[in-house]
Amino acid sequence: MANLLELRKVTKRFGGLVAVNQVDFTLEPGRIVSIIGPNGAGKTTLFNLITGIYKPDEGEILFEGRSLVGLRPDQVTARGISRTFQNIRLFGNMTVMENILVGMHTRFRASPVDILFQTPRFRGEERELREEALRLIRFVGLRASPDELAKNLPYGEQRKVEIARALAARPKLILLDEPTAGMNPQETAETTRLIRRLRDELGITVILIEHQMRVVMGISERVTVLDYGEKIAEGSPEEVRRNPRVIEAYLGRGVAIGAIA
Amino acid sequence: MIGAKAKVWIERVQNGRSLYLVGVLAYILAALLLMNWLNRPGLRDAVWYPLVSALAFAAFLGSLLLIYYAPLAGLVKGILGLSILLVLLPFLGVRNTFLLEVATQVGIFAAMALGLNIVVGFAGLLDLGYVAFYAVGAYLWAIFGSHQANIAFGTNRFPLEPEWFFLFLFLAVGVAAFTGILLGLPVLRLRGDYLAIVTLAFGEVIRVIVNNLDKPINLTNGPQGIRPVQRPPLFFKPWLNALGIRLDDPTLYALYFYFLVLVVIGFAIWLARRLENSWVGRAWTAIREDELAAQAMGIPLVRMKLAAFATGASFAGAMGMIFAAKQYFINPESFTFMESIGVLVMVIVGGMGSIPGAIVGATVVTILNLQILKGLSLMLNKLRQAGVVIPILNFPLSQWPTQLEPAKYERLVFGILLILMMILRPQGIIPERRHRMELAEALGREEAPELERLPAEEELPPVIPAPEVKPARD
Amino acid sequence: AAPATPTPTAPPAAPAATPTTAPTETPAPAVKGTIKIATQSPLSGGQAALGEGLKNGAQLAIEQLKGPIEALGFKVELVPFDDQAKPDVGVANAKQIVNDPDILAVVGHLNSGVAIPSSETYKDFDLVMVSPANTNPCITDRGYLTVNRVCGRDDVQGAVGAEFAFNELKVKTAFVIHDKTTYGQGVAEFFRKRFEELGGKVLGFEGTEEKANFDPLITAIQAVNPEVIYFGGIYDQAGVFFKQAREKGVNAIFLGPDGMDSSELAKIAGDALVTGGGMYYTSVAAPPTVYEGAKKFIEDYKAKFGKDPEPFSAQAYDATAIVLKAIEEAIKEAGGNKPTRKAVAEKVRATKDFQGITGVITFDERGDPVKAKYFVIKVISGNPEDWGKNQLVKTLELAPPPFTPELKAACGVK
Amino acid sequence: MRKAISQSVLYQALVVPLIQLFVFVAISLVVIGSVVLILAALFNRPVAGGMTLLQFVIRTLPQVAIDGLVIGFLYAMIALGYTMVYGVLQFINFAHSEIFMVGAFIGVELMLALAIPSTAPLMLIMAGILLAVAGGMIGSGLLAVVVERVAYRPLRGAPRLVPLISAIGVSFFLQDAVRAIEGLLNNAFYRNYPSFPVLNQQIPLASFTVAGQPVQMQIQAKVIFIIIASLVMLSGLNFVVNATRLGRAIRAVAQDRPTAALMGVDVDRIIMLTFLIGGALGGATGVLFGVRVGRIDPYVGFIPGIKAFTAAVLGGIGNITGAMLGGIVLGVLEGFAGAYLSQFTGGAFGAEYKDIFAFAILILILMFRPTGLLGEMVGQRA
Amino acid sequence: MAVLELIDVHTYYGHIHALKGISFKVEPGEIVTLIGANGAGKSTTLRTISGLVRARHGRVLLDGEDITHLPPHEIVARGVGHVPEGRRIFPQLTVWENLEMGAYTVKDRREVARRMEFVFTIFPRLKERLHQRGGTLSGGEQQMLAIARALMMRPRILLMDEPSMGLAPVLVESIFEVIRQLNQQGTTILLVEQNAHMALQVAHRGYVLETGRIVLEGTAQELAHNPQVQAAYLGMH
Ligand SMILES: Nc1ncnc2c1ncn2[C@@H]1O[C@H](COP(=O)(O)OP(=O)(O)OP(=O)(O)O)[C@@H](O)[C@H]1O
Ligand SMILES: Nc1ncnc2c1ncn2[C@@H]1O[C@H](COP(=O)(O)OP(=O)(O)OP(=O)(O)O)[C@@H](O)[C@H]1O
Ligand SMILES: [Mg+2]
Ligand SMILES: [Mg+2]
Repeated sequence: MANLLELRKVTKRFGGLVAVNQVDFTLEPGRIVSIIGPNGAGKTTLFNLITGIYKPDEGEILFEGRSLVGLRPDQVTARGISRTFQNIRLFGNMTVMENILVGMHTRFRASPVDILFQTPRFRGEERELREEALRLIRFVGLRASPDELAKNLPYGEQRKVEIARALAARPKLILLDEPTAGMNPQETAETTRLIRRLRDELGITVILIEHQMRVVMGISERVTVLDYGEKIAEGSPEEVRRNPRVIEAYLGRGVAIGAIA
Repeated sequence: MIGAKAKVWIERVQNGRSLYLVGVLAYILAALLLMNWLNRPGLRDAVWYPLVSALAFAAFLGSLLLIYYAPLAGLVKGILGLSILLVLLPFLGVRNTFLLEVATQVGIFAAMALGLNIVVGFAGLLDLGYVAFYAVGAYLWAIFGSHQANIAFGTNRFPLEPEWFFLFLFLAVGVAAFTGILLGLPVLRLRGDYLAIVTLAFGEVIRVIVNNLDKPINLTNGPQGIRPVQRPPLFFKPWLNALGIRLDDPTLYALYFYFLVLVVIGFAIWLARRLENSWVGRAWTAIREDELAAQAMGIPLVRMKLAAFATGASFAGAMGMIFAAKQYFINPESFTFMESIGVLVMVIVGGMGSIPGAIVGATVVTILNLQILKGLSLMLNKLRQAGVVIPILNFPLSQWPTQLEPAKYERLVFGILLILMMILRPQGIIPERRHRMELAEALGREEAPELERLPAEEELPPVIPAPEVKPARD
Repeated sequence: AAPATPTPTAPPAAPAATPTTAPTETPAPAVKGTIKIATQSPLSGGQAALGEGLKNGAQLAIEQLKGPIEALGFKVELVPFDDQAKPDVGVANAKQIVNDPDILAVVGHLNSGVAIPSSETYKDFDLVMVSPANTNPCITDRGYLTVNRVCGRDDVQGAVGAEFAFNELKVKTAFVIHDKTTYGQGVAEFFRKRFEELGGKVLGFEGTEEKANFDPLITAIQAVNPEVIYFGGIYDQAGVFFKQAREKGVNAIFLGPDGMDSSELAKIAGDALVTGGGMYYTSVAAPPTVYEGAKKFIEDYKAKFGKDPEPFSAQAYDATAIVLKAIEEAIKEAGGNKPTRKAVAEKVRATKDFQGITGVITFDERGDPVKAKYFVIKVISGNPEDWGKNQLVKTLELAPPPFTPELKAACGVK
Repeated sequence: MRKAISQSVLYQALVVPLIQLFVFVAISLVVIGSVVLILAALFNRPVAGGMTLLQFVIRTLPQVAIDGLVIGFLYAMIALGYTMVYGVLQFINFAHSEIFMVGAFIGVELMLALAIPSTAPLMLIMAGILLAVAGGMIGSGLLAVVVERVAYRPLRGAPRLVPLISAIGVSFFLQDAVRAIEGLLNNAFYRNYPSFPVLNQQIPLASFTVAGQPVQMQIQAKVIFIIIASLVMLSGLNFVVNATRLGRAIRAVAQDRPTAALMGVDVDRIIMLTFLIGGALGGATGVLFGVRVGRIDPYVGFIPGIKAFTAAVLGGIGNITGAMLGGIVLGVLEGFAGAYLSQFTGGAFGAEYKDIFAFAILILILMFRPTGLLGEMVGQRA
Repeated sequence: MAVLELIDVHTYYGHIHALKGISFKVEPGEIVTLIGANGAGKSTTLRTISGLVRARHGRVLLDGEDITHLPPHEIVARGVGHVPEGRRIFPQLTVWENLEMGAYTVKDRREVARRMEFVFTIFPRLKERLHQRGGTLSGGEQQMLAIARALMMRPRILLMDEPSMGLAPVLVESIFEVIRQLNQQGTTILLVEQNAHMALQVAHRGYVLETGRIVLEGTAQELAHNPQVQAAYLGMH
């Protein structure tokens, strides 16, 4: 099957620092894959490259066979890629519902004329999408009221709103940056189930950045490991878990390293 | 149908709403009576007359606010509000055209505040050169609606006939919007205060150009200004005469501009409201909250910002044109940086992002400037000339140093009021719901937000439709 | 609060000003009503000094000259308005003014840009305006009955300056600067026009809103080295310019219109006015050295307000005096009753051979003084104390250009 | 390790900005100067005074450059005050131009009270001016602190535009308050600085002949104060903000107030100090401005204020060296536009377009460097 | 005497009643952990202690002294350090300057340098990034910096809000090791962790929060074996 996403020798530098170095990456549709690696390995930067927030210094990024390089973030979103942010970036002073509606921005078809004269088309669309937003709220398991301001929600709930907002655009590919950070084990388990449902029920392809091994090992079909911007391993969760380089750089040996002397 | 409505009505009355209605009506009546009483010739000499009459008019306009807040049915509010705006105020205005002048200026600034509110309040783009668009609209008509165009283009076809006014009103909207886009294009990448300074610069650029474009070709007549500017036709005069209403032209024009401004404001409110509650308004708010995240949601920053600029600018363009016609004469002094600041003050005093707030802000600031502060200083001036002595200090006011004459310190009082207003009510007079909550929290004051009710779970269709892509499995 | 009835005691006295002129202290008969005279000028903001000078002139005139009207049984009051030098404020004030039936006349404005739209409103309500300061031709060229002025016109004053420079000072090159206001640019343009007509060469014509730093301009002037520099504007800006120019070694003669006529100019520019080629200005107000009336006015003004009059203060005094006189006559004509505004306006227009402190004033059919006197004055000292001793070097009596339909059309009136 | 770091910080804070400044000034003068010369050569034609355009330019170019620099330094000094306050509170202190104006008034009152005769020896005059500057600094600094306490502190945490409006209110208030006070004391609200011939004299710098044209370069004695003062302020401020504990605290407060408090920083005190420093700079500049211009009134702050604010943004708001550069660029551009626009366009466009010219360049620069000359793109973390 | 004691503390955000009467004690030399679901009020408790938000009722005692109404910097001056939730490093300051800010209350330059060397031994990555601006660090690097910054302060009582969030597994282990060591050197620690498993391993005692109230308390051992805790916070079913 054709690749949904393909990165060819992508490099990104910040001054002298090479944050992403000659990374190749391919992804078939309908998969859940993870990217792991030590802090500062370049994982988030990779997401930023795909979504058009950064421009790669070298290399090519193809989505459904077409290049993404040079597109603005909103154009990338319009192509069908949504994301969540590592440091939550909700519209704090908008309600949960409004956040999700903003996520649907690319799907509104009503023209300004429709809006001004409140044509049936505008009203129908508004009603439909609001209903869908409510379904999404239910789907991600949000307990909060849709009319609560986003910034007043606890951390875990905010993460869920972010996911719902990303889903609102009906993406083909969703990029999740540490979706379970700040969640307790129970919530983490919930979110893990949610991610699987994204793929199984909605058919969305998922790339996941995570530090919680329980999540990574539990749902990913393939794991890519970055270190210092380079891909140091790739394979099934089991293969990666046993890779000595990965253990050395990332997983640790399960004992405290004598860092404090 | 009618029966059902009547029933609802009766219920409302029984619910005690009629009490509010009576209260509001009583208030309006009281204000009217006060103004009527003040109209007696004998009172004009009273020392307190200037201030009290200014306050009386403010109180009368305040009834609109009272109506807005009263828990009455929308229809009742509408009837009351419209009857004040369309009947009572014009009626008072015919007796005292100054009131019409104040109301018209309030209207002009209210429409501008509404426009700026879209840019600053909705989209969060600080525009310090807003008056530029006002100037564009004003000069557009001033040039073609006067003999100035003859000088500039060497013909003698101008001024255009009064009838052209209405066509140009649309043109002014278009040209101002276009100018907004022109300004917007180069500044898209700028954020926050960088944008502010560029808009400030743009405002100054327009003013300086207008002030200097009397050479090499004389387009604007420079600081000399353009006059007389054509006014729209009094097409309805025969009809009024037929109705037995005979008014002189100045009064008719005063009324005319008043109604014209009302129409434009009505249009502006309608536009702003509709946009606010649509994907357009939400996109603007999202940009205001977090540009990067908004972009990641698929919002094209550039286009949406341009839309905000253009919409805001178009209101100013229309108002500039009406201003030019109303004034007969325009010159660059009406389009200074302080004017931009003035409109910004109105938006924020009223409540950023709030449509009724923008209108109330414009009203408060304009009335304060044109009437209340003036009334205060006229009153003190009278006291001084009447040789009143301050009781306890035994200080004759006539010896009050001329350096401290109140008329000179209107701006000082205005400055103090601005500071106090911001400290006591930073969210503005009628805050937008969203901003209000944000502030209540930031300043640790409590204010319960009114949340809309959710549809109950059962009302919702259950499944999410799955898109075409099927999951692939190894 | 105290009851608002006016106290029947003596009107507030102008402490030092009363002794010689019109005896005001006659016992007032029963008050028939109030007659108010409004002033409109900027009382706040950057031009407040001039605006205040205007108001003070009017105030002094009312205090000194209201006697005859009070003798007829009316209280006379001054109502000062602050137009903030903004057209929209001026117009709003005008609407308020016309809606107060007690106001029978307006003295104002400072800025032509405010006067023109405001006077449209006065015209609609037959309210007479006498301007002490608006020199723009279109003020009167519109031909309104209600609009008059006691000052000269830009087109004449600029030309007077040019003729003086070319014929008397015998200079052939000039550099013209103006302040980008209706007034300053107006005179400057008429100066240039006349100077070139006479055969002189204008080396540069620059407008500037700058108030502090004239370096670039001065460097450019130095390079072309003109014999005279004409500054169309007001002393506060010109003074700084003159000072900086002399400091940088510009030796040209300075020349300006009546906006220069203030001892403040000497305070700012000091010796720059008498070094190099020295400094001359044209004026429509007689210098105090020539007219007793002017001298006394300056003394009274100083006594009351504690400072020298500003440019246009004397004109405001005269404008108010004319208005008071007209009202007095109109009252008499109305049989001792309050006159109509129209009657007052007509009386004002009929002013003939009025002996003012700035000269003798007779209005022509459009409200300009016929044969206004124009004076050319030489500054003799950099010391502000000596401003009153400035030397009159030339007096011209000039009539404004005849009132033709073309002039009217140029102001857009059909 | 520690030593290396602190040395490099010192170097960064004191030496680098000065070098940056000099290099920048030199480059921009050379660039702008040659552009003007080339244009003049291209469009050479006779102009007024019996010269050709090129001759006119050659004669005046060095002097125009010097004058532009001087006014640039003035803008730069005011811009520093804006930048200080912007740096910590992220808001445009519109009242800064009035703080500056009050400084100018304190200075003039002190100078007049000292009544130094205009022919006094240079040392005495300089001492007088220094005293006036000190007075202006103290007065304006304290005023800024009071303004912060009264009009801004109650608004902490409110949306950004709220203190902006309050600042406009303060601005109006101060203008008229000074007018009232001066009016009562002196019966006039404008004041003239005493004038000293020694300071007014032009010091010739150079005089030579280029292409047959006599070229004069001179500088007025009193503007030397301005240049020295601004360089001292730049270095001093750079040092304080970038190399001291106080400066670090200031920047920390600017970025995240609660967290700065968690580090043990007394946020209120730091904000107060910032206003004190910013106000004092404004006051000193006000006095120097007064000495240079001669006449001041309560509205003098407005135009330089806007220019300086523009300069601060042009240089990258919040960046001290940037504010300095912005001021100089603006001043030099204005100087060139003021002197040459008229001659180059045959009188069609005159000096009155100089602001447009300056603003157009501002827009242009911001289009290519959206965060100003020295502003840095804040690392966008997603 | 307890170093830290909360007595019936109520805290509000606007109209939201976040803490509804929290009382607990921390004894000198203890590691105490607060666990609880999202939004339970853990972070709010820490913020109330360090003065970032004000308790509306109740008292916070430090060594018996009432610090409820002191501003944050004075609480810090009394030896309370706080690693805030969400890192909150100064984005425009360099790593070095961020660390210097941590030692803001320390006047002795040599001591500051010594402490800095110490934190570099724990987080060598920070030394590599010394002159990079805080805002451009990766998420985990920022977390390291936030912890390191608090260590620069050498507080007597350290409030840590989710220190392991966003850290790679290797680092999570070393963080807990650091906590243990600090504690052994005499620092009292109040630890908020989602990773309750690890938290209960290092802590002596713990409290369980639910919607602004303490619902359970006990030694770490007891809590770790409590079936409710196991179900809700340890992910055991
Ligand atoms: N704008 C920037 N400027 C300079 N350096 C940057 C910038 N953005 C990222 N970096 C650096 O690039 C490296 C990779 O950062 P990135 O955010 O991609 O890491 P990450 O793998 O997501 O780490 P974490 O797991 O901690 O989130 C880091 O060392 C970071 O400091
Ligand atoms: N700034 C705020 N404004 C309004 N409400 C807030 C704010 N901060 C927290 N809250 C509310 O206070 C309650 C307690 O929040 P707190 O952050 O203390 O929870 P927490 O236990 O730390 O949760 P988490 O595990 O998600 O960090 C929550 O309901 C939250 O929504
Ligand atoms: Mg990351
Ligand atoms: Mg928390």
